[in-house]
Amino acid sequence: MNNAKISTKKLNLYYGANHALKDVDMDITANAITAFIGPSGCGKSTFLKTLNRMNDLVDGVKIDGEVTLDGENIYDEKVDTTLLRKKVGMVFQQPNPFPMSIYDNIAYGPRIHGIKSKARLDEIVEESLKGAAIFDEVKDRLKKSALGLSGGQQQRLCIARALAVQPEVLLMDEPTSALDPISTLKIEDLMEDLKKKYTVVVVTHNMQQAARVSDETAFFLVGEVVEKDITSNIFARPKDKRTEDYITGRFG
Amino acid sequence: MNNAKISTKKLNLYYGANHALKDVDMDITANAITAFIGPSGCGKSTFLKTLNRMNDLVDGVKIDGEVTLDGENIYDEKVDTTLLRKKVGMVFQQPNPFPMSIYDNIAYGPRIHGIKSKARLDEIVEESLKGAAIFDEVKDRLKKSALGLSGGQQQRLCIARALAVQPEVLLMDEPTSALDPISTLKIEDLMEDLKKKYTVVVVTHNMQQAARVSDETAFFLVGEVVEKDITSNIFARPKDKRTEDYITGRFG
Amino acid sequence: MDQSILVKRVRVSDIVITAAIYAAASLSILLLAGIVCYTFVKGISSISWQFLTTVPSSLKGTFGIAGNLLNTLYIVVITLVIATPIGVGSAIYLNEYAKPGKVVRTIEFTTEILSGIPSIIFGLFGMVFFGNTLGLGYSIITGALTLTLMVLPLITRNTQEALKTVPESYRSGALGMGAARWYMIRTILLPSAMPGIITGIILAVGRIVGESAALLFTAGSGFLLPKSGMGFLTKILESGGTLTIQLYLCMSKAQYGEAFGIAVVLLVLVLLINMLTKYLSGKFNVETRE
Amino acid sequence: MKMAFSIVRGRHSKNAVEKAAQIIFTVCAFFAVLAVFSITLYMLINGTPALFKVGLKDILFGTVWKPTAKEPSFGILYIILTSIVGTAFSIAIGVPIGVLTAVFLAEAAPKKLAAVVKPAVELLAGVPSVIYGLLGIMILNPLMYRVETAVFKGSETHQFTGGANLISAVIVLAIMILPTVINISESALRAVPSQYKSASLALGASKIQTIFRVMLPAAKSGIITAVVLGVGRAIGEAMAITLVSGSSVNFPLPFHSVRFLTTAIVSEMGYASGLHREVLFTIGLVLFAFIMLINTCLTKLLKSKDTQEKVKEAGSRSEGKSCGTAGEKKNRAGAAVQGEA
Amino acid sequence: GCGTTETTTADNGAASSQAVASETAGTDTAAAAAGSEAASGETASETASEAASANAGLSGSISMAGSTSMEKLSNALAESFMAKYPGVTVTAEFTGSGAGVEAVAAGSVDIGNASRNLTEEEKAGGVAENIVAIDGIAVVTDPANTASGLTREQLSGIYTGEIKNWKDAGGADQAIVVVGREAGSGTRGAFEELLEIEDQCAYANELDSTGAVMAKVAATPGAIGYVSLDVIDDTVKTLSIDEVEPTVENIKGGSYLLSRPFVMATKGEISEQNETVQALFDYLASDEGKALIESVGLIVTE
Ligand SMILES: Nc1ncnc2c1ncn2[C@@H]1O[C@H](COP(=O)(O)OP(=O)(O)OP(=O)(O)O)[C@@H](O)[C@H]1O
Ligand SMILES: Nc1ncnc2c1ncn2[C@@H]1O[C@H](COP(=O)(O)OP(=O)(O)OP(=O)(O)O)[C@@H](O)[C@H]1O
Ligand SMILES: [Mg+2]
Ligand SMILES: [Mg+2]
Ligand SMILES: O=P([O-])([O-])[O-]
Repeated sequence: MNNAKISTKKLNLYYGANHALKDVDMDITANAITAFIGPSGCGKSTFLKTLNRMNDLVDGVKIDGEVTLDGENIYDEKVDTTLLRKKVGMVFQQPNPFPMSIYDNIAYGPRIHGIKSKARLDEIVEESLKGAAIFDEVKDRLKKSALGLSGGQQQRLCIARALAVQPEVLLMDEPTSALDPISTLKIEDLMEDLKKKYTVVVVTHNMQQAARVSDETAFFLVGEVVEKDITSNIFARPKDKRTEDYITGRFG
Repeated sequence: MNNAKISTKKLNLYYGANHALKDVDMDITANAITAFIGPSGCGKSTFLKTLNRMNDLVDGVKIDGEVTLDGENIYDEKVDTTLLRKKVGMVFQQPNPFPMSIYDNIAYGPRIHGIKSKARLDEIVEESLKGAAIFDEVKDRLKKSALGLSGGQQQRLCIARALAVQPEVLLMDEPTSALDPISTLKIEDLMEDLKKKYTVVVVTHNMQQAARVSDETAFFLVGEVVEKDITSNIFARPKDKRTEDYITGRFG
Repeated sequence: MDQSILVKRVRVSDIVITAAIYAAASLSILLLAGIVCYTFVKGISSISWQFLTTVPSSLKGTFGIAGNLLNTLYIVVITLVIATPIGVGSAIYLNEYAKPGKVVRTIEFTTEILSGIPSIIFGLFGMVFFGNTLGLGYSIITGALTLTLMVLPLITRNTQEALKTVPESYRSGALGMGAARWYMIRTILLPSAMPGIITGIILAVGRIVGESAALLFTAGSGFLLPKSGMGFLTKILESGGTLTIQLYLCMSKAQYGEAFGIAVVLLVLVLLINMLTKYLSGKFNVETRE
Repeated sequence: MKMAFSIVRGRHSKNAVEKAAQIIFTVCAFFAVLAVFSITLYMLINGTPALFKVGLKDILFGTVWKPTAKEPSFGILYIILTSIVGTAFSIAIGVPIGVLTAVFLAEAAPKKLAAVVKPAVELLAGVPSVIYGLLGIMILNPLMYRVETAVFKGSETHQFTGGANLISAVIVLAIMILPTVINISESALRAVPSQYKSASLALGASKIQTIFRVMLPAAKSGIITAVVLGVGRAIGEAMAITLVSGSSVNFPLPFHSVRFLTTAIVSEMGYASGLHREVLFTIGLVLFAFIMLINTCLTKLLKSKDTQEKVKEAGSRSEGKSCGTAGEKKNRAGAAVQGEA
Repeated sequence: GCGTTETTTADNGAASSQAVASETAGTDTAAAAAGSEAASGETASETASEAASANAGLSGSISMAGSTSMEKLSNALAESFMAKYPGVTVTAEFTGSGAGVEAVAAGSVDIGNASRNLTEEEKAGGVAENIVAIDGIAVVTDPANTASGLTREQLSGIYTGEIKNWKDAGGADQAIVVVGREAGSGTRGAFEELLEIEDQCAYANELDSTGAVMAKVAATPGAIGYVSLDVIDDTVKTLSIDEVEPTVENIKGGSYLLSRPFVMATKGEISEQNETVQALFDYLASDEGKALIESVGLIVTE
């Protein structure tokens, strides 16, 4: 795979004694959507978080191996994690808006990265909210607290917030698990759009979703990547028995 | 509908000035699974919470109209909400285990309701955990904190906790939105089991799930119940144009 | 792409603020450590068995703080026994029972006022009200009652803050299972909030032990030990100076050796109290969390 | 299917316990109101008579304090100014240092260092303020005297104070409030849900940006508490600074020996009688009024911003997995059901 | 002002001249104090064992409150009195002269200590002024000061702010730090009254106890202060006034200017008090009591 945006080699991660990722080798293709599937607790979120070094924040985490972004090792000592995380944006499993207004939530990232012009910020806020299919619902209360939104609205707000810094890679940890089908569809459409410019990685429990939106799919099991392939292959002709069993609902 | 376990008449609910439920009339059939579907923010959770008076806890809520359980008005002044909530159990959208051991989480409800015998509690804990398809995963660490479980495990724990008080009605607010397909299937199977003895109400965003598990489905839109019918009718021959549009993904 | 992640961007404001943080922290840590060390160096030589176990004698010209130690203990215990339930109860009412509105705002406002009242005012009030009006005179009980008013907001506030950090989902979870409110508070909220409550109590003990202005005019400066078993009971009606009062008196008489000696004892005392409460709250955490 | 119990039938013993609990807590809550009410009442009863006997203007705006002279004069303007200036400066020094130290402990310090420093700070929060006064006399005053002799060398007009001056008092107060400010701010910072931090970092914010733009605003309520308590402690402190400040009534200039409202009461209450004693109660009343004013202003000022954003309470409530829903109207955290909207 | 001054001086004079009658040996105050301290210790224990049977009957408690300068006397008195009468508890609070008199007037304590004469108002309230001892006021400087004595005019000049430098008062070129007591202090009242500089003093430090003045003066080069004679030690240097040294003899002889009475006020005359309180005053008037007063560095009256 020549156009791998992100590659990992022999990536191992330990939470103290808990060996949560085992020798993960993976190439994540640029300008494509990669889906991670697998049963609960298998390490999908953990792997996702190693890609923008969010695991650095967890105490007692030990990481071995290499992760490269555009050929640069992101675990290099010289890495500017700020820049890394601007390039590799993230949407979390639980919606986590800041305790500030909707507007300020979206403008937070751009402001951090030095945008001060009110007009430019207004524009970014509107674009991002539209991108996350929530603009119409909140346009009249941009100055109100984001904590007043429903769970689904909050999650879409968080997606908008991640888009506002215009990342190159977008990591999404079950971004639609709190959304209704309509919003979900919009987000899925959005992902399609995004992959034209960006690289998207999405963790999902919804096999249909993985099949629908992703170009490639990786199947995780107890910290290992059992199989990674083009999505249609994974669902139509899985190479590994365990993948097949999981997809057909035979275990979990 | 003669065997309505719960009925509401002209139920209106206001969060301050926000009219969140409008003239809701609904009969919820005993020993059946009723699903609520509808776009984000349409009042599904709100309606669910009026059924066991969890909305009492929200400031500035005003409720009009009648809700009866077995013919008794649950908003009557004389109602013992403790008993009401024992009978009408609830599983929340976000997993919310208590900061105590797994065992104590499950035993919490039975203890409230006066069960003290260690043997009896052990039995209930095991049964409930098995019922929620999580026993095998946690049986070796019943005395460990429930907060150490993964999201999916936590949600199944919460379901087990709700089952432990042997409710008559079980309200579930998107109980599987944080679960992987395997666990989801188990929970769905479990619902099937439960409806033999209990009345189950489930809010879901997953139309397939509603179609799969429920006997009846109600479609909510901006605080109103647009349509409620036997599930197969709703999905096959919706009477209302809006229902049809929603189900076929034409709006949201 | 355009920027390599391997080149760290320099953000001047970050560097400046980080420097400020480190400077401030080193300054306060050095200051505080310096205070402790200086006090120990100056005071440790005054401490002897006699210093700890006798009362001052002007005939023999000896000095000891046994009476003050006992008085301090009395006042701490009596004050906490009264103030803790009231403070925690008040916080529970404000956070868990009261509907927001005028009443809550009034109570929170007055609690704030109470926490801001200078100890000298408590001293004046205690002297006039408990001492004169209630006729308790200069006595340990007058001091303890006065201090109760003083530490009450500390306990209320800390408990309230602790209760606020307990996630709402715990409440709805428990209430949704049919738990009554007080049962829910007892089994879920209080254990979760216990570290915060204990913090409040630590701060309260600290304030009581360190208080001087409010005690000078209320509990007085007696330094005698009770003469008999009954004396331990009647002692609460007699005047009794805490260690801090004695420290102040020594200091204003320029008996610096004794003053630093008492200061060392006070530091050790506060340290012990802190360690004890840490241990207790740790135990609580283990019981409820694991 | 009707089960054995009707929901209407309550269990009485349990209800009684619940009722009792609620009543007891309500009573507890009103205790503070009662206390403040009676303190206010007593201060008014004891403090107002002198105001009228001496004259409001003569007391509050007079600059001559000669309570025992043949024609006594009870002007406390300088004393009031000293309290204002002294408190303001000690807060201006102590609060930033304290909050930054709290940031250090909560966010920047290595775990092990924090584990040593935190208990030390807690220890110092409990250290009697008199000890700070003791150290002020032993260390600060001689130091200040040296500065004073250097600055005013050859001055004919300056009254030499031997180092007991406003600066010394301000420094003692600033150091004294440090532990309180550090402790409370640190706890407030730690209570900020970690999800805010991860969200901010994931957007590419640096650690410092995260702290100053998300964590500190979310911890605002705790930090206000810290400042209010700090102000209270500084303006209310008496014993620590009586000896350090020189305690003469003078206009509050850095090298003047000054007297605070509190030290005025402490140093003379024991000796005063008659009108003098009543005036000391009036000083108490003024002090009391000050505290009321400062408390009200500080909290009003800082809270009013909050209300607009409706942020703080919901923020401090939600934790870890759950996310807040504050609703449309101002929704007191007290009863908002979260984690499910 | 004049009237009061005369009365006070007259009182003092009378007290001093009476005090001369009782014989006290020793020129050095400290030595005398140490000596008689030991003596009274013996006496107390002897008396306690001798009269144990006679005293066993007396029980109850006595509460005192008031002047801080009388602390040394009160504590010594309480301790030896309790040793003699084991059934009695004597407690003492040191809140200041005014508070002491107020407390005794209100009936909340048995004895109010004041380091000054009672005011006419206080006496009118039915409080009896029982002078138990005479105390001298010494003028002190830091030990390094080169001035050895001051004239009365120089002293007044320093305290009123006319003289700001030691070079104008027979010392080196050094700024004077004027230390004094707070308004209402018995010591300050007596000091200003005797020098006739009431209401004219410009203090750089107004400290609220004798000990604090001692400490400040000892630690501050160029400082001057005034304190009770009984607390003098070698951390400070005492100055002569008009070339008279502040010694017990000079005070008794009336040649030293600065002295004042210690009062133990009661509500009503001593004879109207309960027997425990009467016993205390009897004890003070006894030889044993006089020895005690001298042992703490004070001058016995009558
Ligand atoms: N902060 C942490 N500290 C210790 N262990 C952790 C931590 N986070 C996760 N784990 C453990 O690591 C394993 C992988 O967790 P992870 O959250 O990556 O699973 P997941 O695949 O995302 O599951 P889910 O689908 O439930 O979100 C689990 O066993 C989990 O218990
Ligand atoms: N505690 C509350 N206070 C004020 N308004 C609220 C509160 N909870 C919900 N609302 C409002 O009531 C409406 C209905 O909310 P509800 O949570 O019932 O929707 P929902 O259908 O469950 O949505 P979702 O699918 O996103 O969970 C929304 O507009 C929401 O903003
Ligand atoms: Mg996950
Ligand atoms: Mg909902
Ligand atoms: O303490 P005095 O009243 O004696 O100055």
